[in-house]
Amino acid sequence: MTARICDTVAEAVDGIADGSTVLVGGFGLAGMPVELIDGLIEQGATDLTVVSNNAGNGDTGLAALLAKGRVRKVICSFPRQSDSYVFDGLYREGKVELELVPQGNLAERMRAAGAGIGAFFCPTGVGTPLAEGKETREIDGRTYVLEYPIRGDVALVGAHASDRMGNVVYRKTARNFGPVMATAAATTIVQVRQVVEVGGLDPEKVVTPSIYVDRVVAV
Amino acid sequence: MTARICDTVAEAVDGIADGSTVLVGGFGLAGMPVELIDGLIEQGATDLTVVSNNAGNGDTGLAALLAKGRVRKVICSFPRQSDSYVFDGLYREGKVELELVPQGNLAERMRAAGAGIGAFFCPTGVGTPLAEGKETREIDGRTYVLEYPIRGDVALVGAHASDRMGNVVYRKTARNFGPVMATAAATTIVQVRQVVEVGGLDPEKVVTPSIYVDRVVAV
Amino acid sequence: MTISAGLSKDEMAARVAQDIPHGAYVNLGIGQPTLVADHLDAGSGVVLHTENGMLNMGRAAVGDEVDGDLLNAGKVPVVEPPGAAYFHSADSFAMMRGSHLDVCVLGAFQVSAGGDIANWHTGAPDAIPAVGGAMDLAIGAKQVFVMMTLFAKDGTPKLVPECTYPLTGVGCVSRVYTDVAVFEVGGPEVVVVETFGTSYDDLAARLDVPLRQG
Amino acid sequence: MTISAGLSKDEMAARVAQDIPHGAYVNLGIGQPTLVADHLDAGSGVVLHTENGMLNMGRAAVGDEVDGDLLNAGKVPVVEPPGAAYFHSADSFAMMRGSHLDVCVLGAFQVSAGGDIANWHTGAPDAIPAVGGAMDLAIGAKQVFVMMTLFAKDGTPKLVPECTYPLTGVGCVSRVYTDVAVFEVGGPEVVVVETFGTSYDDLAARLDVPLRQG
Repeated sequence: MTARICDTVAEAVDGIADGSTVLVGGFGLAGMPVELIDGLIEQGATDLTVVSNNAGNGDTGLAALLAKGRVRKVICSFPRQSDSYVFDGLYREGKVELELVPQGNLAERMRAAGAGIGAFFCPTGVGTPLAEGKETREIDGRTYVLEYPIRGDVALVGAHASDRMGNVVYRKTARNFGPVMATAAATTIVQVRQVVEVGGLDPEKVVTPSIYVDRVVAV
Repeated sequence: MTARICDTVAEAVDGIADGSTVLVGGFGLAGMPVELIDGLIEQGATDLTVVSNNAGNGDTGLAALLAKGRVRKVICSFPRQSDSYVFDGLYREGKVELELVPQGNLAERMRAAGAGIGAFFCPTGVGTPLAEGKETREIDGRTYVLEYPIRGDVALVGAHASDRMGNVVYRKTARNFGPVMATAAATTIVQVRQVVEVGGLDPEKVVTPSIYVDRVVAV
Repeated sequence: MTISAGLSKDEMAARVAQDIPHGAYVNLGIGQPTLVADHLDAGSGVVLHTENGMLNMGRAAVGDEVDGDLLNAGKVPVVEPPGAAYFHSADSFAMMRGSHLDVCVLGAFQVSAGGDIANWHTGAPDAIPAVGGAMDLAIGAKQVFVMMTLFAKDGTPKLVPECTYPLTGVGCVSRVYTDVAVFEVGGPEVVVVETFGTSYDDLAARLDVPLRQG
Repeated sequence: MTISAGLSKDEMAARVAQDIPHGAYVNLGIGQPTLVADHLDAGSGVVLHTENGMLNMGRAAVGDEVDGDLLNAGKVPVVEPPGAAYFHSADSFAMMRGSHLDVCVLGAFQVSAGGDIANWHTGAPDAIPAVGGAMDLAIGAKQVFVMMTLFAKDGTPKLVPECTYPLTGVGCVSRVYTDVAVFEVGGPEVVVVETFGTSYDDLAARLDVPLRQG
């Protein structure tokens, strides 16, 4: 089905189940689906696993979701930031689990999920604590670690615009994780600045085709 | 180094060595680097392994390269076509080796080469003759075949336009294998319809950034 | 015993089209399955995928519409409807392999009761094999429909207990649309969903697979 | 024995910039390596990569140039020069992992004589680890340069026989640019390429790695 264009953020995030794995796009505030995260906070799903590059800043967005005790586990590459005090506190108290993943592995593992790849041999992290306990193999004289896909039940993506079918375009470095997460989740929810008519986007510029998009909301 | 803008096709294909693996873009004539193939025929390199979706049509292009006995091996998904008689004849005479690869595996194996992935578990072809002798593994209840990267010494890519740095844009379905092959070869040579000044392409539309492009020639 | 002439190719294509859900993302294999497109009207909301790198592929181009940069998987020029998107081959097959397509329709030499498909190679020693995207499609789409005549020219059934031709994919076909009947495969028995100009008993007599009336 | 004050951070950055080949594709790690950009003039032809998805990244944005959709890996707003290109994170790290970048410059806690690098985790039990793109960069670029002071604040050397901090990458660093000397690592001996306000003998006395004059 082509995407459903939702009238409200509440409609866009409706039905996210407790225990879901939620992929959250953005690098810094660029591409961060701020309104969808706020909607998720309102919506109430709990016991979540959040997959995102960071683990929240200040008191809003992911940090607010964490502060409400709704996140069981964070899978990310870079939790520690100058203002990641909410995550830091919960982590030190043992109230949130952390799986630390190199940023490129985070992206590639989600890409594998979206692309139907069962696992892949990756050179990143070989010989480091992040590869401990993982299967390794030497291929053509180089050592690789076997990495598995990361799938989402839901992806929350911040993008620039969509057409009414759900074709999505991004703007500048706000592209980052969104296109990959959109392929890796069972339900992909995209917030955009505007929804245009079908035919209103340049087909050469569409980065996330509508096949990956379930719901769109303009914020 | 950003790309070298070549004045002639001869300059663009200069130095391709005997025994090279040459990735050749295109699906049908869309994206087919016709002039670069003609240039390669002129240039003289032999004992080549050609990786392309098809194995030549009629008497021109890849078929002409094959007819001159310059190709030792073809890696492709779909050699047999209504007018693939040059390949057909050489194959039946045992004069050219064939590695038949499902089209998606062809693309993904080159993508792996470009992306530094050592090998990947792929569900395509499981239980078929094309997976015979290959390592398999069950992951989460599904069987996968281990597939290895396909690297090129040279990629010949047909595209729409480039800027003088070597950023490349494609047009419609002529995109096909070009962007993947550009990442998978030690030397990527792109033919375009026009070279524009730096700044003349929309950065959101660049599909092959200049980092992957070594030489460009307008034809 | 003969089975009377059933559906024409076009009628088969129309019958397949009838089972494609509204708004589905669909890949139509080259050859006969391409005909299915003619029976999907605009109101169907169906979005066609072509594995050479396009979603929302349009109809065949005519006259001035022909553009050498815009081909379908059969290398036929097509048009670009509003809402199209382009992508490269690795992304296109990731879309397929990652189970994002709802339906693909393939032709076949043989389909087994268990849902195996053979459609790329006759196995003849002098045949030049060509697989294209068939194996990727067979294992990639959420539902794989096969469209074929039920019997080969020599009268042997193409719906078989086990494929004798080299396989394209294992246990991946869900439905088989033929000129004389529609079957559901992949379960313990093959279910006859519908017949055209023939009876269940005629089919049971001609086929060597465990049948059940649907 | 003391080693007299050597290069400032800016001078170190300038020294690194001097070794970046004309036209190279370069990723500058967050923190001090970012300073290298200030010493690459337009004539250098160097193209900067930022792992959040851009090639030909420009300088920091000022005033009205600030655009929330255009950040570098340190989340600082930057500008878009002509010839830029954008891509998503999987493509960006594929570029890195696939050895397409000529040089990356990283900061470090420690570098070993063999070229191992530790720069993501002090190993302190209460520290919250964060790795970002460091491991991908360490193993991805064709050449990895490290830029760091040679001694920690407590006077212990950061160029060591074996790293004691958790590793970021194994055997991947080729050159180490410090305030008092430039080293080549990864071979049987560490080569002192150049010194600043110190002597080879001073270095040999302070460091516990096999040195050779370059």
